[in-house]
Amino acid sequence: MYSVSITTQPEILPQLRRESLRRIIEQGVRSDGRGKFDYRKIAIHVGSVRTADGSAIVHLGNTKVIAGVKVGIGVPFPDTPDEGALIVNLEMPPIAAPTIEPGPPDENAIEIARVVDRTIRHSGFIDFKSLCIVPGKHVYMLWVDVYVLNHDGNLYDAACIAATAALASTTLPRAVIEQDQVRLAREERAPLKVNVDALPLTITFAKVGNTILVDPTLEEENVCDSKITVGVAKDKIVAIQKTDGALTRDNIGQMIPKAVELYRSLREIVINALQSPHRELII
Amino acid sequence: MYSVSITTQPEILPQLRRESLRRIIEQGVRSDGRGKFDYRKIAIHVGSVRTADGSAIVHLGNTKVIAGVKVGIGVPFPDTPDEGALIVNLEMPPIAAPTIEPGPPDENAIEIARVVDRTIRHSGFIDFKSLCIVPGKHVYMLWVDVYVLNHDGNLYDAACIAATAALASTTLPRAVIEQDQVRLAREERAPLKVNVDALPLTITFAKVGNTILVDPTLEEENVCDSKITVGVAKDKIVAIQKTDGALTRDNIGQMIPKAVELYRSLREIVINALQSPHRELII
Amino acid sequence: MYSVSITTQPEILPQLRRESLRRIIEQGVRSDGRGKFDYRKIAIHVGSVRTADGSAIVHLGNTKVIAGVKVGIGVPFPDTPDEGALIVNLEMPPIAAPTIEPGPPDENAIEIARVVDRTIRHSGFIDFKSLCIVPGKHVYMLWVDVYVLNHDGNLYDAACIAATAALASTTLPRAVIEQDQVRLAREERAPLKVNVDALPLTITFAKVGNTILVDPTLEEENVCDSKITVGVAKDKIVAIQKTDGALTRDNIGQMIPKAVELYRSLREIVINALQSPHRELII
Amino acid sequence: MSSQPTLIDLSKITSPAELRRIMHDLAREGKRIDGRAPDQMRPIRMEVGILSNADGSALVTYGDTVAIAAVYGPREVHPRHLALPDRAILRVRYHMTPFSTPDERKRPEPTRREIEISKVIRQALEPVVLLEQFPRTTIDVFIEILQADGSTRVASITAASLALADAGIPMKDLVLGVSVGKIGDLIIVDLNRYEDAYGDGDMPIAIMYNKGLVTLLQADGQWSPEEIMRGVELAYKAAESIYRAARDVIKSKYVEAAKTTQ
Amino acid sequence: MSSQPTLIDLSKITSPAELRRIMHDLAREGKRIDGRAPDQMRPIRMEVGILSNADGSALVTYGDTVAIAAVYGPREVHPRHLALPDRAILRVRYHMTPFSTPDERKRPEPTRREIEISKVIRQALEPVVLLEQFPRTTIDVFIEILQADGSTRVASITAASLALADAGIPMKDLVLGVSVGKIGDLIIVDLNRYEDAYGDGDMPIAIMYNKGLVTLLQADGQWSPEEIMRGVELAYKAAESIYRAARDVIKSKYVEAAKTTQ
Amino acid sequence: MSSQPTLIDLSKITSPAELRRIMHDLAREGKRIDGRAPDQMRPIRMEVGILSNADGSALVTYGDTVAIAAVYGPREVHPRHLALPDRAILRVRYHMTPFSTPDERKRPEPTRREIEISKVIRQALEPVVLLEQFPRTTIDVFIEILQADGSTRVASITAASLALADAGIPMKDLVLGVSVGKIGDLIIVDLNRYEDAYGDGDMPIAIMYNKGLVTLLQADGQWSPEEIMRGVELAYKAAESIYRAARDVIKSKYVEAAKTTQ
Repeated sequence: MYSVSITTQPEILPQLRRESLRRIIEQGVRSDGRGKFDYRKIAIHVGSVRTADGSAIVHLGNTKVIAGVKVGIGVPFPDTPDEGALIVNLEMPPIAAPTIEPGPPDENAIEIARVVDRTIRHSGFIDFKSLCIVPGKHVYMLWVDVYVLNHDGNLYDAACIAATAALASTTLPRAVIEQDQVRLAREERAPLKVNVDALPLTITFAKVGNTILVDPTLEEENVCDSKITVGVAKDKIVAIQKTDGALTRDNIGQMIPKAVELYRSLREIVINALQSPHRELII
Repeated sequence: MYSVSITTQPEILPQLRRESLRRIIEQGVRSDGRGKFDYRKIAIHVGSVRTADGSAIVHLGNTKVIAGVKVGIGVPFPDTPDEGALIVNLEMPPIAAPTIEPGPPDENAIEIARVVDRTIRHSGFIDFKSLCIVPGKHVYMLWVDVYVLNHDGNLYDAACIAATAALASTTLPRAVIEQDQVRLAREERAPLKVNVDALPLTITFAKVGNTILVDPTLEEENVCDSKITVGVAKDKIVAIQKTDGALTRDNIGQMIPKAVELYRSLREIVINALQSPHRELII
Repeated sequence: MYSVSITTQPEILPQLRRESLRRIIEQGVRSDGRGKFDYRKIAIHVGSVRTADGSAIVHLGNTKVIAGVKVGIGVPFPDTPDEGALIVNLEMPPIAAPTIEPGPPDENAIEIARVVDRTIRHSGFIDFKSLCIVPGKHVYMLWVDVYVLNHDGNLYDAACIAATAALASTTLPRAVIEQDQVRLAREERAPLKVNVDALPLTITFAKVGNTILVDPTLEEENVCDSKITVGVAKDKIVAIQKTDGALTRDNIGQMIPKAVELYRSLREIVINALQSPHRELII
Repeated sequence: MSSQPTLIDLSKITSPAELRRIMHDLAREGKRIDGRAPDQMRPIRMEVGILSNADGSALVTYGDTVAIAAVYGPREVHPRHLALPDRAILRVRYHMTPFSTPDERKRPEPTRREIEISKVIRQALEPVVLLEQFPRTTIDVFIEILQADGSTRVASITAASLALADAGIPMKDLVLGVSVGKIGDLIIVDLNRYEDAYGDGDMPIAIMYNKGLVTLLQADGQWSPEEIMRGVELAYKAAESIYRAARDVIKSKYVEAAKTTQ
Repeated sequence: MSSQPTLIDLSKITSPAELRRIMHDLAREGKRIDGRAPDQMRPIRMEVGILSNADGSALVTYGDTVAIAAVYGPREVHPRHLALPDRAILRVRYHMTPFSTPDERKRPEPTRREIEISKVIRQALEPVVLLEQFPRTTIDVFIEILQADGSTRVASITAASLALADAGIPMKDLVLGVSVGKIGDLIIVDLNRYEDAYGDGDMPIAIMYNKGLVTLLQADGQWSPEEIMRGVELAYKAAESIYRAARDVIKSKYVEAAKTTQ
Repeated sequence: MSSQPTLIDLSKITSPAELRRIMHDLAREGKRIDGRAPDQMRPIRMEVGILSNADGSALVTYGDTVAIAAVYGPREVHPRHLALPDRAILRVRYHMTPFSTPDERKRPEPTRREIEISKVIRQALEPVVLLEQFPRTTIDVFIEILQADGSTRVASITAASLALADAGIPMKDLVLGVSVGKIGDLIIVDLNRYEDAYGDGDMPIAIMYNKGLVTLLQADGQWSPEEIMRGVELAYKAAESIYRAARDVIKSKYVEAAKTTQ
């Protein structure tokens, strides 16, 4: 459908099953035994995709995503002649879930990619000026492609961890200027400078009745009333995206500081992973 | 359907209603009380879209269209190195009628845009050579986008009035040449020179039985046998487009001079409107 | 369907008809009386499309295809800065068979075009270096468009004959270099140099039970178990493409030398046709 | 058979402006660059039954313009919701092959021009095809231009009419296409590509021969009302010769068919 | 009626950097480039029933931002498999016309930005529309931006609410849109295009007025948690004045309607 | 585990021409740039059940080429008219991720090459899957290439076979993929990207191991008929080792499964 956004039912759950799931969650019990503000087990493998200029494979419970960075050359935007560019793309190939048909990114994939993009862009993690080659003419382009391999909920946080970690592991090929042309010498490389202090991550909450949870599974997403993603960098909120449902002022007042708190421990996990790059490609 | 033109029924009218409508029209009576060669009430608001370089909002009875001109820079065609370009595009967004689905312009929208384009192009209204910046390299491009806001028949004439009036109200930003680049200084402007004498307009007739009408409503279009649009500029025919049905030689012999006659009064109305640009955007 | 390859039934033949057809073929009898390794009647009209830079119309029994070459200017690939380019495209317009809907080339059309492309590319028929105008900057592009006009089986061989013969009849317009631009002077022409010794052709076999046939009709293709196309140039195999079904090692061992043998007589026919270009466009 | 210009040597002309000037100078004397009289068609060639898969097919050439048409149907409509309960739909596609134009390769994807022409050809044919006889079906007319030397849409209409007749589709009349043009004050028929590109007006017309009705009428350029009417008259006159040729081709096909069935 | 900046003469500003600097200097004094107070909306205009074909329609302007919305439905869903058995679906399209932005023409094809905004607007409206009352149907909301001067998505939401009301679609509440932004430490409402482009943060919000719920919440830039909450408060406050204007327009429409039916 | 060339230091090679020359010089001595014997596969890694949502899944690496395959089905076909009354359809998609190739980012949209390969992989699998057992359904095989170092389509076929087995889809046989190539007169198996780009011929083959049938066979380059046959022989030989690895992985999966269900 040509750019019309349409109400969809995420998954047809029998009404009874749906109600019982919601009741259990509202009692503070999650089917995998987690507490309300616990993340699932996280595994991050950085740098294992040899053909990419930077990469990360992220497991968030059974959700699995892979992000690869490719460095290219481009022309800067007229209003930022001395800055490179970041392009985040997210694809949900049909391997990821039985409900996905092959096709270009739909509104959900586009929305996630754009929220991850904004989170990274506004964090100060990347110094876009360091990506300038010849002002007004040639700049580095960072293409971040995130592929969902297995979808078990909370694609936002998994995709953002993967994109951020892939960028942190990226090396820039040297730009060789020849006459008016620029080419990349892919055998000579320097690390992309990133500000790890301002590591950009998203924290996603789901609301079921009056209960608020973090890191929802697909099952939890399918029964929740509302969902919100908060992009955090250091102690700043750099992005918010409410998707389904409605929130009270109190909900917002509760989730925003909680996001900053959860960010700190999530950041630790990512930074640890960045320090031990992975040679073997493990899915 | 990939570029196949398909027979469609414009609207499913009950046979009885259809027949009664046709009978009344053949008796020379129109449901809105007009004579056969009367236009509906026309309102033209010129220059009220501030973000456009030229604009017009046209009401033709309940048909409402808006046209906006955007000036750009482009490369001339190899065979006319010293001429600028005109690009007319017409969109029928789904707000305009219950039958329209969102999508790129269909064959009807393309046809109207092309007839309006030809009418303007062959009229001598625009001096394409005055749009040259650097011969063979840089010329002005005039993008005319016509959006149908409410479709109650005779989109041809409404679109052509809107496009012509929008062009007449257009100002050209100054082109600044820097080395081999050209950019537009949008704060410095001069009016686009147009030849108002040769104001291009279309006159659209519908034929119901042996009766010929001008400016058909959507209801009249839905029951008519044939339809013809005649583009006029000054005393010349600059475009013809027969759409549905078949015409006799006599029909043509009657409509062509009638088009020239009706053109004169329509031209007056448009020229009056051009003299009083509108500041507030009224739909 | 977005890039998914789907099992299709080529044509729904009643089971009985299908079985009887197969039985007859397995007895070595073809409905048109040919021997197993006989081609249908071949007619090749070279050079009759005046608007093309090279052309051929090929009849292979009732299969009819037309190929036209258009010469353009392009930028060479970075890794072959002194070589021109060949682009083979095949279209199956809906005139060709009742089963074809209008649309861009599907997987079958793409596959045929790519096999014909590889056959020509690896044959040594075209000296790509002779298509260089200014190394690293401007080269000739040979666009070969093959249109299927009537589909009665074995599009591979018909398309390859047409593409090869069209290229052999091609004349290159002179490239005029002006400052940093190149344009084609279409009135001054020199023949494209081709190596007729290495004339690239494909030989297509169908397997029905244990019987192997060459040049299958559409009916034979619809009942066969397997199909294989072998690209030959001089005494070399330059392409292979197995499509349906499965082959034994022996099948391959039998077909490869048979392809080289059949190539010789097919090559004679094509070369004869090249020597008598056709002025009138006959379909 | 060639319609290459005979009055002047085009290869010696160095610019479009020069060609335009020469064309207008000739027109003042009532002449055309290829030596034709103003009301003279180029040589016409017509064949039917050229494609074995189609239910009907035809090739029509007007000089160096070559159009082929294939007709399939009446047959089932996919997707079904496009079908009409009281009559057949007509589906028409006009398409130019990439090698049909001089100069650059035309991309195979349909252009806005081709989309418009597909529509006006459909509307030129609808008034003659007895669609009511085949409710809920489609009759498909597919046209490919193999060579373009002006007047392609009108040659296509003639080809489509022949292909429909060849397919045995019942029709009220034959529709024939002819283009009319204007160079200076001279009104001409059957424009070639130079007359189309450098003339002062172009008016493609399709005529139902027996009923004398016009089913396609387009124009551009600059015409006085009186010139338009003169152009229409010329088109009717030219339609005569096209009609005779078409009728002969259809008749001989039927005679042929009758012979083979005897 | 104009929202042209009044405090400074934009035509004298030579670079984005200068504009940004001036904007921040003003912000330190609690001022904005167009002279508004931080919590002040631009002039708002609202009309309903502007399009005769639509079941409901509205025009909403926030300063120089102009959004029109049309509602069609509840009506049948095509293709059918998109229908839901227990409620209506909502279909929303947000689109910017090519001439709605300053500088270059915007291409008419939907951008990734428009696709995202169509989705968040749909999700801002779903919580209030009583979809369960119309199972197996669709309610379509189509929005066109005619002029863009910041805050287009939130003006669109207000326009959509009015158009839904105008169409007589039963709703639990009115949803009103307002944008909040940040220049330095100054939190402001209803961003114009300069504040959007050169400010430090943007937070579009949609509020169900009576229930006080937030149905759209997005943010970018850099905000402290406390600033976010201050921004939310400002949005609630701004929603008051938007609500009053909307209520008046709907009421007078009904009074009007009542009069004509008497 | 790395298949980085060991015989020569690629970083010291300055041009493709030089690499080609070195490769051919080595080939004359029966050697390859990564030190392998002509008939030697790169290290193979195989895993099944890696994706929890899919009905079956597998990862297969041939050296640095990494392919993952997921199988869904048998399941309902959408749209329905694609279903066949007497058997399941197979739907296959081969796709390369944008970061799977060295040098430039590959655009995510399917290329003509990927469309062709999806088709030949489908036709390589159809002869073994017992489609007749599941009329009116679809069995979907989706493949993503995560790293490409030559031989991606044949590694994909092996991965697809394992994923089908993992999904419990009944098959007549296992299909295994292997590429054969040619450098000068030397026939080699399992081409890496340099051998693919700078060799003289490439012949991807898929073999039904038990029945000894070939279900995929493509070739390009220049081969004598005799070299083709030698290449086919090498492929059969290489298929042995791939088969043993595949069989072991499937077996241990079943043993594992049996253990957990005990």
